[in-house]
Amino acid sequence: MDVAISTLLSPIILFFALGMGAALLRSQMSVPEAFAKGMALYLMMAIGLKGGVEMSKNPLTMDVILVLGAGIVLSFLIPAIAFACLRATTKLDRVDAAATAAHYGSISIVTFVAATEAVRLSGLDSGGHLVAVAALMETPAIITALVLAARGGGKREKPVAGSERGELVREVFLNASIVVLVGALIVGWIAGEKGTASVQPFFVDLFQGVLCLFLLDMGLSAGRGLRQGWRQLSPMTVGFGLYMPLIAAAIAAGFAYAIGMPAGDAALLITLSASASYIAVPAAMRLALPEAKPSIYLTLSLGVTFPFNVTIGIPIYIFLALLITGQS
Amino acid sequence: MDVAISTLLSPIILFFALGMGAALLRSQMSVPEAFAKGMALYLMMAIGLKGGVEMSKNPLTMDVILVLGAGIVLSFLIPAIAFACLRATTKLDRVDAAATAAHYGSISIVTFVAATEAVRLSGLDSGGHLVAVAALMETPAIITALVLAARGGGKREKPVAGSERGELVREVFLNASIVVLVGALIVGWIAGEKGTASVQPFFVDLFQGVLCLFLLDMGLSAGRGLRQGWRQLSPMTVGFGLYMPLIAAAIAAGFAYAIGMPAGDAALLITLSASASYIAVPAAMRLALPEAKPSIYLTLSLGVTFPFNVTIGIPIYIFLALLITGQS
Amino acid sequence: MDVAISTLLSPIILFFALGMGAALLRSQMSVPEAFAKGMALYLMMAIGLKGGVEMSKNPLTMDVILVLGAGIVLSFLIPAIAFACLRATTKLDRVDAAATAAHYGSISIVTFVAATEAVRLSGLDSGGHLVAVAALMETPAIITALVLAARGGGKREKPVAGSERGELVREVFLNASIVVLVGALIVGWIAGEKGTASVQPFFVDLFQGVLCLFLLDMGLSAGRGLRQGWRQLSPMTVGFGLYMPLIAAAIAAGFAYAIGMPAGDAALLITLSASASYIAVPAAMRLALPEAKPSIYLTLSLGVTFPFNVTIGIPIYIFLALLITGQS
Amino acid sequence: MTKHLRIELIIERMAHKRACRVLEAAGMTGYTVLPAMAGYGNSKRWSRDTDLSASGDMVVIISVGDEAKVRATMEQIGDLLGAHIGIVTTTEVDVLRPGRF
Amino acid sequence: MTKHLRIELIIERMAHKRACRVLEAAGMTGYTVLPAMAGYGNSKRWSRDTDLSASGDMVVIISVGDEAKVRATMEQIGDLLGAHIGIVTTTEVDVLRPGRF
Amino acid sequence: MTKHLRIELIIERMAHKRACRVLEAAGMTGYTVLPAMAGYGNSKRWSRDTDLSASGDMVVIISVGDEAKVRATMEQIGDLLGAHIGIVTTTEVDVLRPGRF
Ligand SMILES: Nc1ncnc2c1ncn2[C@@H]1O[C@H](COP(=O)(O)O)[C@@H](O)[C@H]1O
Ligand SMILES: Nc1ncnc2c1ncn2[C@@H]1O[C@H](COP(=O)(O)O)[C@@H](O)[C@H]1O
Ligand SMILES: Nc1ncnc2c1ncn2[C@@H]1O[C@H](COP(=O)(O)O)[C@@H](O)[C@H]1O
Ligand code: NA
Ligand code: NA
Ligand code: NA
Repeated sequence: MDVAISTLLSPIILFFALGMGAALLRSQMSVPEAFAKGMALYLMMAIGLKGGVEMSKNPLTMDVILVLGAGIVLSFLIPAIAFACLRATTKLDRVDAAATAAHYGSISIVTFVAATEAVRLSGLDSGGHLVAVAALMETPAIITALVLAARGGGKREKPVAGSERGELVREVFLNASIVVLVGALIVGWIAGEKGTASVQPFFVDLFQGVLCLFLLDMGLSAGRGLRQGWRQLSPMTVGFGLYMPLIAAAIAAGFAYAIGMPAGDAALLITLSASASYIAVPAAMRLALPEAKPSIYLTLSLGVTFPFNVTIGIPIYIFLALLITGQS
Repeated sequence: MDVAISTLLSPIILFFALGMGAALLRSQMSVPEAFAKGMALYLMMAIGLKGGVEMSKNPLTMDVILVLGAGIVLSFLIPAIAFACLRATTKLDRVDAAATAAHYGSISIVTFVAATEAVRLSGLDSGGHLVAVAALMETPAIITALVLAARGGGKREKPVAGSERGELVREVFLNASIVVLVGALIVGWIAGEKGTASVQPFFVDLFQGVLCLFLLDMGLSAGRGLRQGWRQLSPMTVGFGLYMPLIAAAIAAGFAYAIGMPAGDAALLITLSASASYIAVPAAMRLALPEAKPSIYLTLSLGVTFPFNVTIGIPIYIFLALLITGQS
Repeated sequence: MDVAISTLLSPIILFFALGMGAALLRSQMSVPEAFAKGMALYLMMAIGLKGGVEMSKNPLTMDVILVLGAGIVLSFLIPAIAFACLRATTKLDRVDAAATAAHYGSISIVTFVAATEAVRLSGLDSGGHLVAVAALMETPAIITALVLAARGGGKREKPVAGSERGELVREVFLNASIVVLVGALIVGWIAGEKGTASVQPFFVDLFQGVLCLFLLDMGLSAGRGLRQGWRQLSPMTVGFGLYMPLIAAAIAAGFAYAIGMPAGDAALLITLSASASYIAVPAAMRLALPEAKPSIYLTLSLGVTFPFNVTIGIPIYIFLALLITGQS
Repeated sequence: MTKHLRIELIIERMAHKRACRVLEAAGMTGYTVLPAMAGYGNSKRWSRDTDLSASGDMVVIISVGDEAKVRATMEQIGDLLGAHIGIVTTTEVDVLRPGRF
Repeated sequence: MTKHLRIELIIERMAHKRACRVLEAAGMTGYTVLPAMAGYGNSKRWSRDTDLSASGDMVVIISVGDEAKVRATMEQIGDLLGAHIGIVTTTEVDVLRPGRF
Repeated sequence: MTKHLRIELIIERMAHKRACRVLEAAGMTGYTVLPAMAGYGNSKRWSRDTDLSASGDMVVIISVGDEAKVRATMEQIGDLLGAHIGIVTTTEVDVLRPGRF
């Protein structure tokens, strides 16, 4: 409870609320795109580096590999469940449902960061390899979604004009967030605590502050998306944006229990599963499933699920993690 | 005197001079717009947060509310005086005079920051609520200017094609600087010193350095504006850019004396009154008074008044504040 | 040896390798141009300030002036040698050879920074005036190149339509990097250690971290340049990109020996001579020698010589400096 | 066959939303706004990186439609350009899938 | 004298490389891509600074060529626009140094 | 009625000030410069986010004027394009308030 409140009143969440409020009041303010992208890059480098340094302190154990595997399986699996839910409860067609499902199988790195912070505040520890899990969970969901979309006979006979072999792979598996997360993780691993000491003031000390500025922008994006897109969302679709994270969290909790993860790590795996992508996957969907409607999947993931997760969701996921590890 | 010199030789002013010099020598260097806007956002968040944290330390007193009120009255009042001066001493037509007057009623946040620093160096204290005063003083001047412009029969019969009810209000009262200043102030107020400790390295430690980079860009803008626009300014108009801050300062000093403000706060209120806007108001004028000429009001405010204030003005305003509080 | 390895495994070089790898794998990631330019500005301000503060600690001696002179002579001289090598060993025509030669006479500020760090790690000292040398060495090479290109009768009868007297001078001698380097040097000199204390967290503490992000971008640029441009480079041209730095280094070592420079300073002068420009000179060449092919000079300087210098070159240059000062 | 025209409207950045509303109100089915980086007119120059307030910036709005709709729209744009700085041209163009406009 | 046409293709930013490949494959000798900052169509608006994923952004691709080549290219662009959002126009233009295209 | 033409000049970013001076000297009353983000020609590609020196970037300059002035201007642009990379087209357009040009 305490964690929930101190999370809600942290500058990060307050700035997100500020951005969202400004957008809903139709303020014209905006964060320049180039600046926001630069901050996103910074945040991913910082997360990767930190994870890598953590990992360099301990040898790679079987436990770690199990968790990496669990992440991949979850990212493949969750979209199938999301797809089934969407088809059963909403009127979205096959392609829209598949595209939306892909977002929920993938992850939100900002939600992950917020959860890391909340986990720390709860007095729990978490391992650096969860960053690697985050990177691994970004893309398998896209493959599941493509298969689901194609099964309905919707498979294109010939590829879109101008598309190129390997184009989607490059776009999806070599997108900025994966390259930077994994790359920085490796850099941190190689350089270790001593080697990265000189960059600590930039990548560690500033992290929380940059996150505030970034979340102000995310609030603006979420608020504007919601204001423009909510008409396209039926109540059932909005409902999906709220219960799907909980379903994904429950499944992930099962995995975490099965592997016997410590509470902090479990909370993060659960959060990753419950979070939905709003940067990498929407971009990939424009190439892979151009017929799907961005106004649906983006509004849902950024306007509904993201705010839900960073406010109410994370405390629930931590609670879940404590439950399965018998600490609550 | 000492303050004046250490102000003039601070890196901030030196970088401003560097930018101005480069522009006057016609160097092609420039700070990318997106980067400059990002820095502006950062500066306003940092100022707002700091003010909010300061305010969270003391209860809201009647004194504070009086100062807020004085700020609003000054912002309404000063443009009327500026307008009268312009009409009496220059050949500017009604619309140009009104638009220019609006700039002098509003404020420059960078001048405010420079003054805060100088006040601190003078060994004086200032309250966080002056940030709120700054935010409140941004816009009333625009209303006065619109009334002044309209009185001359220049009132448009029907609104400009495509304009929308509430458009100006959104643009003016919900512009980025007000939303971010007030928003960050509230965040700082709620989160308090303890809650904002984690963002201190970003928002406090870096502040002076970012300000240097920003002032380099302002120097470039001011220098280029001056080089391109000075031909459009008559000597009497340039004169206005130099004496108007002093008139506004004198009036504000009267208010500060009447309310009985402490010296540090008085110096800041005087500086706010003497400063002129060069971001928010020029943009608002393109919507509200499109017939007015940007080359006049922008050159005057950014090219003449801003450099005057940050070099010679601020020491005078501090001196004034000491005078009315009987400390000099 | 030790220095070589700890240089190669520093986060800076690792992030450069990451960027280069991502580009060669054809990842779509990119650093927004405005953000990269902002970082470049920051880096040059930081370097200039640091150099200025260092210089403010000691009086300007004859030794310093000798080094400044040596830098200028080297920048005039090296392009002539580079031109002769290119004409003798490659099939580049006069204009392409002259344009390429200009790049090798000028300098790379990032290579300079990397060398400063390596020098420090080797336990050597270096003076702040080397920053001034760097600034002075940026442009003389361009003049040599123009003379070389013109001698072949290739001189244009009349200037390019729309060109303006002084245009090239403004573009070349007042380009951003010179203005900011020299300007910040002067600011640092005037303000001194005490005056710049308040900006230290921004300009000193963050430096290494920002450099990482910047080098990630340089790796992307170098990798993409190489991937797209290598077909235009004959093996002999690539060879030039590898041996020319060594020739320039040898000449500079001679100068350093003649003047009797201390080892740290000598290492930096050698590095500056061996480095090649990839920002200021390519831009200047589009104006001064528009017929020259960017795909040759840019690929060579950024894709071949820069990676060579920051990995293998710098340790060699430090070794050379130790050799001529009798310390190795 | 219906003729199609492309409107190209160069207008102040600050006023571009007004222009967009005019286009929407006049029934144009779509438009695209491009940022400009510099310009010249009435012997004054502006450049994007020069002015923090961006109050002198211009944008270019492209809108394609059938002749009747474009003609109707142009009248209303005339109103807008009475108050704001800008210039507008129309060009005859061929379109793919004419039914869409 | 050969007639020359300018293609102006407004298309999703994410798909612009596909469009570029189509233009190259069809034999156009060059093209230039301009970023757009906002737009409207099918009663939806987008704006560049609004969406972190940039998945709704559009670009404008300009390509000039002789009539025969442009006509051939337009057919293949039709294929692309079957899958992606976009509109395309062609305009008759005069060029300097026609031999170059 | 005077005919009006729109010049669209695609030229190297580094040389755009030269082009602007040519336009001003030739008497064009205004122009607007748009940044490009990518392009292709002579089997080489460039992209804005790829090259720190921006030495390969292009811009598009739009300038509208009456026929006589544009014809005169085009000759001088020919000179410029002898030295710099670029292509230029002219299109017949209708303008609002023709007197202004
Ligand atoms: N003839 C023209 N062709 C293209 N753009 C123009 C033209 N005239 C004006 N502009 C643009 O409109 C802006 C304002 O023009 P003006 O009102 O003449 O100062 C200029 O800075 C240009 O960006
Ligand atoms: N008639 C048009 N003229 C110019 N741009 C258009 C037009 N129609 C659509 N667009 C652009 O294409 C995007 C997608 O259009 P739509 O598929 O109609 O939603 C819009 O947001 C505009 O940027
Ligand atoms: N036919 C064309 N249509 C549009 N843009 C072109 C064309 N040809 C060249 N360009 C532009 O001009 C640049 C240089 O062309 P080039 O000199 O052919 O390499 C290209 O990268 C494009 O941006
Ligand atoms: Na997920
Ligand atoms: Na004021
Ligand atoms: Na060199």
